[in-house]
Amino acid sequence: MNVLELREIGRAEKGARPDEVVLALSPGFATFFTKTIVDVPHSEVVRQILAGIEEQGVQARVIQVKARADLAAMAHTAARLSGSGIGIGVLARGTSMIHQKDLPRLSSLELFPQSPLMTPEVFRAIGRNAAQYAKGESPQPVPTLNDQMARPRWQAKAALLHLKECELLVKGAPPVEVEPVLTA
Amino acid sequence: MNVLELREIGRAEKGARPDEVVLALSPGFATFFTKTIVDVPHSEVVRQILAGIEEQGVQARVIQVKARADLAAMAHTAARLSGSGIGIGVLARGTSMIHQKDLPRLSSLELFPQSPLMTPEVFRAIGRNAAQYAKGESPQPVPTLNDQMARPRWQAKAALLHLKECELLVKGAPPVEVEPVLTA
Amino acid sequence: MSLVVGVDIGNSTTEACAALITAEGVEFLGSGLVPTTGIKGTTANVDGVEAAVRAALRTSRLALPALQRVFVNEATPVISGLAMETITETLITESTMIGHDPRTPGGAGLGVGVTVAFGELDECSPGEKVIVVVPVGIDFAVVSKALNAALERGVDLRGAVLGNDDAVLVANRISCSIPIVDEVRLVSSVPLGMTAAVEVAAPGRTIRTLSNAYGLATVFELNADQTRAVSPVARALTGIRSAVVVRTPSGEVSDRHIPAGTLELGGETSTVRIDVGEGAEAIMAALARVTPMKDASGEAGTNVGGMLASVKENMADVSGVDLAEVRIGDLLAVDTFVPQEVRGGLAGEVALENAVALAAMVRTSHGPMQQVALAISQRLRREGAAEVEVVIGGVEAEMATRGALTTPGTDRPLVVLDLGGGSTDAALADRSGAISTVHVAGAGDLVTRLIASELGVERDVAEEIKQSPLAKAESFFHLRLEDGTVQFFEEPLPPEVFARVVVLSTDALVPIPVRHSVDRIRQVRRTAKQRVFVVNALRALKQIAPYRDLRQIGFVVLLGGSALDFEIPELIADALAPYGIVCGTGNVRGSEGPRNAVASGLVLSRS
Amino acid sequence: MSLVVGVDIGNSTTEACAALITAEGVEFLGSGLVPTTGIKGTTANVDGVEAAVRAALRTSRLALPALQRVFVNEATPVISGLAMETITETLITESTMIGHDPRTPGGAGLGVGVTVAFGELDECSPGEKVIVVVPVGIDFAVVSKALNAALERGVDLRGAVLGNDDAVLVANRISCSIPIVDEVRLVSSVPLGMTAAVEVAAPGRTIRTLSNAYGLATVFELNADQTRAVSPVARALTGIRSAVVVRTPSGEVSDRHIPAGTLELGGETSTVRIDVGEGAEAIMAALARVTPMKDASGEAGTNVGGMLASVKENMADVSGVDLAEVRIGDLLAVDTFVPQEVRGGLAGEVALENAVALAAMVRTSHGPMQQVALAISQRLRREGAAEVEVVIGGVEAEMATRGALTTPGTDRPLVVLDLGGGSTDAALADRSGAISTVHVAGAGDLVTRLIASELGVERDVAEEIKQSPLAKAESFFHLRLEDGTVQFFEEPLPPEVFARVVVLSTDALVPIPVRHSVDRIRQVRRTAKQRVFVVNALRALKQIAPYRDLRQIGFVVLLGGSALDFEIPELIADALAPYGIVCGTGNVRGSEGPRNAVASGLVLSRS
Ligand SMILES: Nc1ncnc2c1ncn2[C@@H]1O[C@H](COP(=O)(O)OP(=O)(O)O)[C@@H](O)[C@H]1O
Ligand SMILES: Nc1ncnc2c1ncn2[C@@H]1O[C@H](COP(=O)(O)OP(=O)(O)O)[C@@H](O)[C@H]1O
Ligand SMILES: [Mg+2]
Ligand SMILES: [Mg+2]
Repeated sequence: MNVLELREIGRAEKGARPDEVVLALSPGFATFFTKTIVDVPHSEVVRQILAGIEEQGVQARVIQVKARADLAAMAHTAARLSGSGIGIGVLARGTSMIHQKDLPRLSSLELFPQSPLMTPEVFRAIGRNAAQYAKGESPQPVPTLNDQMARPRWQAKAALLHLKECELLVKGAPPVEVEPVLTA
Repeated sequence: MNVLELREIGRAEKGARPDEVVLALSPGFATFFTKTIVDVPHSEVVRQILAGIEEQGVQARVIQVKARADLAAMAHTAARLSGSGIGIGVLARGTSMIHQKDLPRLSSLELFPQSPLMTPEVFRAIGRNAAQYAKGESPQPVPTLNDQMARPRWQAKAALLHLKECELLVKGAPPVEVEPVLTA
Repeated sequence: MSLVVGVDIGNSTTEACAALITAEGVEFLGSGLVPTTGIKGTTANVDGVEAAVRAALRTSRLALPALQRVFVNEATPVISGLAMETITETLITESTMIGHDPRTPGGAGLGVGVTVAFGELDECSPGEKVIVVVPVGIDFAVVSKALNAALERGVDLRGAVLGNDDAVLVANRISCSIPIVDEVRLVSSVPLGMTAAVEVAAPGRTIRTLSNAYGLATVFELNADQTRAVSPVARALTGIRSAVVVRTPSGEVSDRHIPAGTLELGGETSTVRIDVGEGAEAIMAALARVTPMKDASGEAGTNVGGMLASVKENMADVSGVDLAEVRIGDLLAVDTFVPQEVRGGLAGEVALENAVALAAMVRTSHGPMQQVALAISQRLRREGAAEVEVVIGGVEAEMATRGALTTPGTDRPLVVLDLGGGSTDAALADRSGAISTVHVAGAGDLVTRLIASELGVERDVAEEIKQSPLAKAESFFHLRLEDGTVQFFEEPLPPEVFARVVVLSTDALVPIPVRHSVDRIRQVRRTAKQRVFVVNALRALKQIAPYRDLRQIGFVVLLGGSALDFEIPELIADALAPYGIVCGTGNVRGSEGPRNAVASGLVLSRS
Repeated sequence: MSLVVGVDIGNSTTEACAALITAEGVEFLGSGLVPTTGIKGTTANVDGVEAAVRAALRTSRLALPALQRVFVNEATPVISGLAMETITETLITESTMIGHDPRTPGGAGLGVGVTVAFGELDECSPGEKVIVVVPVGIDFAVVSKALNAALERGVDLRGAVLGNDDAVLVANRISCSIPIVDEVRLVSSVPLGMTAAVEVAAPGRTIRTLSNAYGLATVFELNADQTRAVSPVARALTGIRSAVVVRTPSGEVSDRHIPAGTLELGGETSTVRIDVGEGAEAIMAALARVTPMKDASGEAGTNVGGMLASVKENMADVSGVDLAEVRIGDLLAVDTFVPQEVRGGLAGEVALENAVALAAMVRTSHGPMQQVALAISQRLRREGAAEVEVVIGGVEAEMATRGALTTPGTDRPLVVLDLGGGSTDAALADRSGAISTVHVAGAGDLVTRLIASELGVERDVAEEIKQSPLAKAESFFHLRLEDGTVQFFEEPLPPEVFARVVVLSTDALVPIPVRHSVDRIRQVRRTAKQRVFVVNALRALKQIAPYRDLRQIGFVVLLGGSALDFEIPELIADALAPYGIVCGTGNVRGSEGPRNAVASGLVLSRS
């Protein structure tokens, strides 16, 4: 089982090269929390997303957001920093979004609102689709299962995880670029 | 004969819309100087460039650079502020350049180094070509006459004008967005 | 002075023309156009007629109570049908080749070796030339580690075939550069223990060796007979960036014609049977041999057979004519293609199989027009037109030519070409005033169907593609139109058009969910219009021209919904120009464009 | 054991094959390929031969002094020629229409009025329907002010025609919305005082009225005869976004065939004369009627006539044969088109005129081969090959088939198709070993010429386009390749590729200075290859097949420079597949690809 460490490189800057996707991780990601709401390890989440991007021949940069636990804000920040204009946001519990810099903040290219349904395969597909958007292609959106039972069964846990993540916010702290380091 | 006044609007910011070209004027433009080295009025220079851009259905923003009298730096600054990535730089004596934000600063899309050869028609064509670049088209570069006699005949005057413009530099002052106002 | 309305009940649209008839002549007041309700020529049409009449009267200051006469056309029902039959099939046996051209293969070059399962890699000896086959589900890091270990042991790894979409990931992690083909869904069926070749070309390029019969011969050391047997594999693998070929005992790929059912075409003196599988050219040639056709039928159990039968049944129902008396009036066969999954493919390979689209048409001169007229009369009287009298007008073709002749610049001899939805109709008004008509199957609906099939989209999207130009969203703030120009937007475009080709429909941008380029979609759209309307314009005109000589026709006026199309009129005019024919979209009464010809003609014939 | 080199002197390339001939057989050492120096079959070839021999020996450890024999092919000179004749011409009389489709017209809609010069606008009365005509050089602000003043006076301004590129500027400043067509260079020739119509469509759309004969009839109130006369104007104005038509007394646009000179084709028993202007199909049909052709000549003063004459003169010079004895061996005519400025156009209108490209070929069996052999011998001895003997090898076709048969998977009966630069040559080696040959005109150079003409580019750019795939620079950091994939760059691309379509040439990106899209250029490239090589493959094979039945041919091997092309082999293989022919690029000795066949054959025939 891998452990994910996010080594801070410096302040997150706007990228110049168009062949990159920026992945924004929430404040609690790989720090306070180490796995998603359904126990997918954060190391696997990042590994799969980066693999999806790499397979498409695109570069990835990872940032950690400190001041927001709002998925759309995070993903849009990633998109605005990204040289291709494409960004991904992931919350510690697993909820994810693919965003684009010109879209309104509350819109998105693809949204994955049901954290219990997020498997490693879905994270891989998110990386792949984001990279294809970065290449100016228009991939089939990742099929999202809709589990009507997911909501009530997981609602309480999701709420708790969300509250905890909000406690970790550092007001006004800018996003930092991180190097994801996996150790066995 | 029109008089050109450059009314300062505020600090020059990066544009969001892709259908714009940014025109950067040198420190002495329409301030200390009012016409080019061959007496084309600055009001006509700006009017023709803006007309060339408008005819192509593209927007224009005008900025005045305060800290540099270097054509490439000015044009590249304009390009980097422009939502389309295309910028134009014009020195008071008439020398001009069309630049693009991803090019190396000392490169350019089109360069017009012989200020004595710059007529109103050429300025119109510069506006037109810059707008076409902004639209992702690839226009025929504006044909530049090459007058071997231009250099020696005008060299002294060009040098004087350049020196004067350099005296007007305000170190560290950021470029300002201006509204070009023509009065008869 | 009397207030009259001419009403034309068409297959898709019901049009009306309101006018005041006085001693001096006709004063036109307004026109109306609504969708036809029910099948043309049945009492269900009444709702549409009422709506059209009201619409025509709207711009005048007069209302229903003032209405005195309504002239309706002899709306004889026309039932059109459309079916498609796939006539070729690609089959791969013994899983001998993989040619799905995944978008992200890995490495580059040509590798030849023996296929070995990933799990048995440990058992390979140093120096063994191996093509490793990796199942779905094994993590790319595990794969890379094992391949590196094998390489270190001295195994001569020459290529890899993966189930997952991991080729680039693995290529980036292993210590040698080998070609890797991935996304092979049924990788578990790749034959093991056999010589195989993997080839991956550089980005933007296509493979050179496995797509060449002699390349396969070189790689697998084949003699001439074996090369002949394997050459269809080479042809199946042309034009793609990567492929795998496995030398199985008798595996092959065959692109064969499949039996598509017999079509029976009955002429006056003879009957011709032809297999739909022979293609459109052969079918139309057979049709030419029996022309004028008396009837047609297809083989039971085939799409074509079912369509022809149901078209006849529909007509029997609607017109009250005995089924045995119903005859197919005309057919049009068009070659097309449809993307189909290849049988025996290991990775969801899709091939463009040949298909034949067939349009058929049944007409009858019988129709319960009296009942329809009566029903219209009752409805209008109920709605306040107390004095109204409904009169069945003259022959539709006469009315159409009369109306068409109100187009400025026209004169007899004139041919009216009505380009509708289900059929294309031609009416010739010669110098003496005599009218002759011809109706051929195949029109707007067939065009839409071809576009849908060839692009692999639903029919509603195909209808949008047919009717409006294309553009590509190059950013969220601008579209590049198909003519190369750019259109900018103040607000960002909706997310679903990102990087997509869209149709510039009247109301909205319609994203097209396919990978084709703007130019490719445009080409499909234009050739579909060409294969239906240019072919049918010539077919109909040849049948109706004096002495069958197109040069005898002076003027052709295009009417109908498909004459509103932004490309069809010019395609037809271009095709007719060599015959000295002046052809253009009609402009009924100098104001209505290609609409309202019959309705106007009905009014004019009574003035 | 002797060290030998086989040398094949081709039209464009000289190839060599070095080998050791021992009792056991032949051991191949290396190959060489250099450009041929001078015309094939003349002593000027010596430089190339020396270079090729050196190159072939380079990889072995042996050098010139060890060289014992050099086998050269009987390099009979082949002179090829290529000419193009434009056969249609568009002519506008009385400046009756303007159809240059400027990129930035202004306003939208249709405006009809009387043409009035800008300077006379003051004299217009209120209510007058006016189309104002503005000369080059008047400032847009002055124009706008004057138009607004006229509008305020009540002049009914309906449209404008401008000399400058100012339509949008003026449209943005005037108080009404009218269609404005600009960039009319010769605006001073627009007829004044006549009824005119200006039409501008919305962005991305095309005009509907002026491109419709009946639209013109409506606008200008024409009768049927006048409409017929004006219909070519409508056809000339289809597919564009804006246009102007002026109703002049007898102005018209004619797209006429122009006399293009007679071609005289001599057969064994008859001679056929045909006007080049009749097009390629007619010319090839005439050729079929006199086949086998004995000679051909063209009309003096035409491109075609001059080319045929100079090809014969060249051959007479080179081969020493009497000019009167030189005969054209074969011709290929191909329909093409070339952009030409329209005569009488007011705005530099360019029309795609029809043209015919003609390739011709002269062969002779005479050639100063002995002198060439002697010269080679002298040169090699001078350079150190003291013992060397130069022997003229067998018939080229025999050597070619011998070499081709070293391609794995081949066997007799075999046809070798040599796809070169000037001619396409076929050699059949039947079961008994007998060889027959056929040479047809038209090959790689003709393909390049068609691409150059149809795209309007120089021949060197056309050669690049022919040989490599295309891409479009979508930003300074990435290219979109013609297959839809993306290629990223670390450093920004050079400025001259900005937004341009480029060719992905081996060394660099070559920008193409035209406005066409990637798909359009790709289509021109592919159809040029189809019209030359697929046509010629079938032509040559039909002539050489036993009983002229292509099904009698089992294997076809493609050789020559054009067999290296990334599309040509698959286009030919696709065309031959219906005849059951296995066709592919050769792989001489299992390693040389389509090269070195003759050189290898020369060596093999001596072992
Ligand atoms: N604006 C348009 N552009 C292209 N095709 C059109 C347009 N409007 C209608 N059509 C086509 O016209 C056909 C119907 O023609 P219409 O004359 O109304 O039918 P009918 O004669 O069968 O009543 C349909 O195939 C439809 O797609
Ligand atoms: N890589 C290539 N791709 C496409 N065409 C090529 C390539 N290399 C050479 N050619 C073409 O081959 C032709 C010359 O063929 P070659 O066999 O060398 O000539 P010849 O037989 O006349 O000596 C030229 O038309 C050239 O454009
Ligand atoms: Mg992949
Ligand atoms: Mg313009």
